[in-house]
Amino acid sequence: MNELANFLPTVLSRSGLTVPSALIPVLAMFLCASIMAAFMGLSAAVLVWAERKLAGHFQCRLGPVYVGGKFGWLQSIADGIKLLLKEDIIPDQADRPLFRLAPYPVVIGVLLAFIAVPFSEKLMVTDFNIGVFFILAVLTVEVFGVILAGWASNNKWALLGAMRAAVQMVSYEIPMGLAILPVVVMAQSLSLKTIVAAQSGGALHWFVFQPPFFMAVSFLIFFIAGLASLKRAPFDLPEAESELTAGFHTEYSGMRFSFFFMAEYAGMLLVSAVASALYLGGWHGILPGQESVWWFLAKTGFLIFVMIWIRWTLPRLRIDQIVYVGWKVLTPFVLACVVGQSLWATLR
Amino acid sequence: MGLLEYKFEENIILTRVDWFLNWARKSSLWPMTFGLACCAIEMMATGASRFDLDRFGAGAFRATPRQADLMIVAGTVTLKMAPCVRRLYDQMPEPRYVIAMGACTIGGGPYAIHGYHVLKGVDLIVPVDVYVPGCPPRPEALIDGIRKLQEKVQAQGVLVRPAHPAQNAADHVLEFGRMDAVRVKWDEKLKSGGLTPQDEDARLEEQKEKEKQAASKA
Amino acid sequence: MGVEKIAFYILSALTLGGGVAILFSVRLMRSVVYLLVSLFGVAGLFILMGADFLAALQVLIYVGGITVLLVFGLMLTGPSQFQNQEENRLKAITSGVCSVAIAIVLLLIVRKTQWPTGGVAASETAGGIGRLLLTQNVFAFEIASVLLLVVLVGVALFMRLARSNRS
Amino acid sequence: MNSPGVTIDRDVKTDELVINMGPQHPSTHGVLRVILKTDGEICLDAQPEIGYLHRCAEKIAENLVYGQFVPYTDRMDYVSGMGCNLGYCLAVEQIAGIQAPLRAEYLRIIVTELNRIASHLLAFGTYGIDTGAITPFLYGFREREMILDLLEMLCGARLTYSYIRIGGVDGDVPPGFIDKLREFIDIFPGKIREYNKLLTFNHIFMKRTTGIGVLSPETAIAYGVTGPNLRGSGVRRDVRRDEPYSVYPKLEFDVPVGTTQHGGPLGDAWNRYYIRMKELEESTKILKQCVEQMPQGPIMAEKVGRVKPPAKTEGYMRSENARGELGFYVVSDGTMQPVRVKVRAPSFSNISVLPEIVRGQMLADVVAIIGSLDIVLGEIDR
Amino acid sequence: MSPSAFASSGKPAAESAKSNFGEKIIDIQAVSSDVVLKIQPAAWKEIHAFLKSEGFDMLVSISAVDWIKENIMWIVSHLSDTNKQRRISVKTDVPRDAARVDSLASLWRAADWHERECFDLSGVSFAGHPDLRRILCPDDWEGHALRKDYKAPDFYHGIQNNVNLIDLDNRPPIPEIV
Repeated sequence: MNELANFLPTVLSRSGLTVPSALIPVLAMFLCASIMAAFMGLSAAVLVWAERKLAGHFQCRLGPVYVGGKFGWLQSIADGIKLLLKEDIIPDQADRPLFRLAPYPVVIGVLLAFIAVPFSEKLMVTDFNIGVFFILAVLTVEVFGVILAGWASNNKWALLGAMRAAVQMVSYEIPMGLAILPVVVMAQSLSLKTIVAAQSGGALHWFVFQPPFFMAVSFLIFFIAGLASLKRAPFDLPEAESELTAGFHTEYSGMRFSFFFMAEYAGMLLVSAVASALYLGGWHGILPGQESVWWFLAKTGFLIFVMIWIRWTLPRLRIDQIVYVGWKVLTPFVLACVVGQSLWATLR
Repeated sequence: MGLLEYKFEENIILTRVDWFLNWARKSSLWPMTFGLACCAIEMMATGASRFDLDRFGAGAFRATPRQADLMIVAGTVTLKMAPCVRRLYDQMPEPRYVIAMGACTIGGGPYAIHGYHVLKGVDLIVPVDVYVPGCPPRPEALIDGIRKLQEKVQAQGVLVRPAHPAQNAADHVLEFGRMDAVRVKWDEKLKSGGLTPQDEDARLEEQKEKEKQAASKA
Repeated sequence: MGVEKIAFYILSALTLGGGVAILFSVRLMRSVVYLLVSLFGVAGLFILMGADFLAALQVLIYVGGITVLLVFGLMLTGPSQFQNQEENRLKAITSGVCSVAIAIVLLLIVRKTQWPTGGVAASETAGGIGRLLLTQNVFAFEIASVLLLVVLVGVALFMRLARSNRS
Repeated sequence: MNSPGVTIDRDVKTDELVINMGPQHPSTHGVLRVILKTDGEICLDAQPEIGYLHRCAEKIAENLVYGQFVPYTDRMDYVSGMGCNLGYCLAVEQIAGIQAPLRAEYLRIIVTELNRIASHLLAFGTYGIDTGAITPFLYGFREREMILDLLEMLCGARLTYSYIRIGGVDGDVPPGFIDKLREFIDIFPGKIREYNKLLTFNHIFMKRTTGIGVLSPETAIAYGVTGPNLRGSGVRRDVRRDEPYSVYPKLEFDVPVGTTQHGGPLGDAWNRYYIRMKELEESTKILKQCVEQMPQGPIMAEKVGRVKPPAKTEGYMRSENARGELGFYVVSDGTMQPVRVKVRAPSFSNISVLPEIVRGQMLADVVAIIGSLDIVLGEIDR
Repeated sequence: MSPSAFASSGKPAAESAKSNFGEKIIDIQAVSSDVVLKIQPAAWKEIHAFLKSEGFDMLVSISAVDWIKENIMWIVSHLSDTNKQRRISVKTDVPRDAARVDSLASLWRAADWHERECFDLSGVSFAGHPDLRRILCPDDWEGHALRKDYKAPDFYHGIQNNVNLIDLDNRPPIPEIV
């Protein structure tokens, strides 16, 4: 963002506009925000399409074909426009203000978190010195929106979905947060930029492959907990279709529903991006010296593919199993990883 | 869209916009996961690998009526089920479409004559856009029905009221006008003390009268 | 009057307004939302002071933990209890007196204390906080963690006892 | 609480929530309505409400001549219509004293067993969906389409066949049918292994389904539960073997029963599901034998004409359909129309056991248990 | 064993019942599929209890047959023995206007639903049934459909139900369903 703020005056002067210098940071902020929002919306659309195509191919069928030419690539655009055009229903018995409010925290939570994601050395909105922590904090806002949605709908299925979301979040927040610690110990920083910079020099310097492989375990735990916090299969209990019809967004239609939908896919992108920045070397290539935003996108894309793959393969867990896995499997393991990695780092 | 609907005169730009909006609507007809009987199995087969409804963008089955555009009434509707079907229809957001799949849904099918508990056609309780006959219809037939519905949606007016209402496949919208009128009438009845057997008798009389008139005309 | 000052006033208004709204809201669920607003205001104030670590902590723990637990409790206790019970007048008077007294005491403390002024430009607060917690304030830190541990063990014990009683 | 695998304590005392599941719900397999009383996630009681698909088939039977009722039997258990055709035709043949020729009997068994496989594949797929895995459903349908193709070659219909008629079958096999059938028999065992890999022995799936909805043999018999659900509880009862009809005495096959060697107790949801997977193999075996043994000859009994059983004759025919013991009770008054056709539908008894086995389970388990009972509403409500 | 052997597999049990109950068992018939015990309606429950103790542990079905000319109804139950593969059937005649026997719900849990269905469709009432209400038709349905003199209603909650009265070209307006 700061680069943008520095860059902006030259662009503006070249195009012949005069803007008071006090407004330039504000303008830069707005620009950044709109770019991020557009990016998020677009990537969500692409991901929805990709998921439908991939699911089709996993299931021996084609997926969308006819909408917009050869590969059905306009499918999610059509879906999005249709959802915008749908009637907006607010149930009679719903808590109207909360019902209206609920989708926004969900979207804002994910959107805010994108601020700290380093796409490449230059291409990031801003480098917080507590970047990782910031993302974790902001993601909790999303879950609050989900809970609010389930509550405000005044629908029993939605309420159950919201309760499940709360339970799930309480169980997975901790392993997810702790799984970051070994990385922080290694990189000596909470800033994502520094963390990625610490992994330069080829694939062997990526944190996943660091001996004694506490990092690999914590990567797995981070990924699993990330799946759970996104409410993706096999952890999709809050919206379990076969149990709760549509879970927390049962009563949402049209536009408001599309917010939840979009947030889910943007969340996938976010968790994959953070995971690849933390453990897979971010913008660093496999060989030393390769640095490009494409590497980052490729790693993120691979992780998203794994998420989709898991979703269309595995059955769903039950709520008590989810809590069990969160508290009794992931938490002890990740604690062991933290302790082990700290000892390793001090003794080395 | 309610604010903008039919508020414009026809011109070239708005017609293109209409075309585009209709294209979006027809390309993303999300059906509701709503199976009643035998036809539901064929509906599932239509969604499965071999026929793959998702090719037309209509494969995202939604479990909740709030997020669905299309209700495929697949199977016999019984009198016990009829209020539920109607409620589901009422819960769907506009624009909504109904496909009556199978003989039972269209007119009672094999159960029409002696089936005391079977609804004689789902169009007695919800307006239907496309009828797909068969017992049960083959998946190809259902796909054809969805293609027909897509044509119908494409011919709809969104911002511009179409020049020839009859062309507007929809009658969909007209259908709603009619339904609202009926609803008002029945609401009044309800408020004034509810439906009585006499009301039903009166309606029956009216019906018979109509038949007589029709017969005499003929 | 810079941007910071405007931001300060907005955030303070959010914090205080949220607090007042909690008091006067009838539905418990809405007061949780107001609480959320208030907490966000506080987090914003922290950011304004350059304590971004603390702000993130505030959001993570209070929004992610405490309010979610509150909501969870609300959901589990059934719809009949979501309305505030009608309180009797004596209770209202006593609680009013108490809160006024607390407010006076707090105000006095604020007046008496010598607050450090001037910019504390901390580039990386997380490291500093960590260092302080493990050197200067290690005793308080450990006491707090022991307290939390006792609570955890106690809850586990309670549940175990209740369970063995039933079976 | 009747499940030894999962015990859930009510730690937090909360309000009871009455939830109405269905008649439109993705996992009630049609229009079943279940009124659930839950405490948070734990189900305290579940009452099935049926009748949302009551299509008056028994009344219709009284107004039609015997042969005309065959298409309605298809629409009862619409997932395995051939089995219903067979049961009804055998019942009428029994009271009218008709004997179908041997080739027809073999053809009947072939189509019934093919249909049983198709039905179990549907059960497998929808059970996957119930537990949250969507892909098995499409895999199941992929092979189901092969069977439907075969049946379509025979009678032109994909779902409601009316292929089996009183006195025989509708038509002889078309050229190429037997080859295609052989091909199917050859590739199908491999596909079963694929299903088992994908779903049956999936760790999450087994954790989800073992130990829930445990149905003891005594309860099962008291409720009249039959078919794979009863065999999952360890009772080796199969009408095809115990009271054989048609050409089953000449065929060799196993009757798989529930097992505890995969970790769960007898009669849990996983066992019920696993019996179906085992039966896929058994049905393939039967098909193989039928193809080898099938003689040449006529496919329709001579002089069936208009069926007119003597007055006041009655017959109760039991047959093993995909869901259990299907009974047709036909009473004649000497005219061309039956005076009563009572259908004893296996799913009707199978679903009545639901309240007994869901008590104390979690909400997600209720769905898994309903799925494991594999009901068809067309047959419950008729 | 051939099918005919199954048909008579309940013979010994039927005979021992006859020797125990005497007058209460009117006849032992052999129909094409089963041995049928024809009994007095009053002995409905005790004979079933006896048969259950004989080993017939599964109640397969309960059905009623309406004979309008004779003005009687048959109530027929089919039992089977899951251990020894035997089957038997019990039948009784009751007058049409007082179709009533004792409930078997205390003997077999399966009887609960079968009897509810029999009540719903044929209008047989079962004394001592824990919860005898309609099961297939809606609760406010009138009449019992499988009676031979049943006439379906023309309207149900404002929905036309008589196919002969529905104008196919001009469908009736859509009513508000209450």
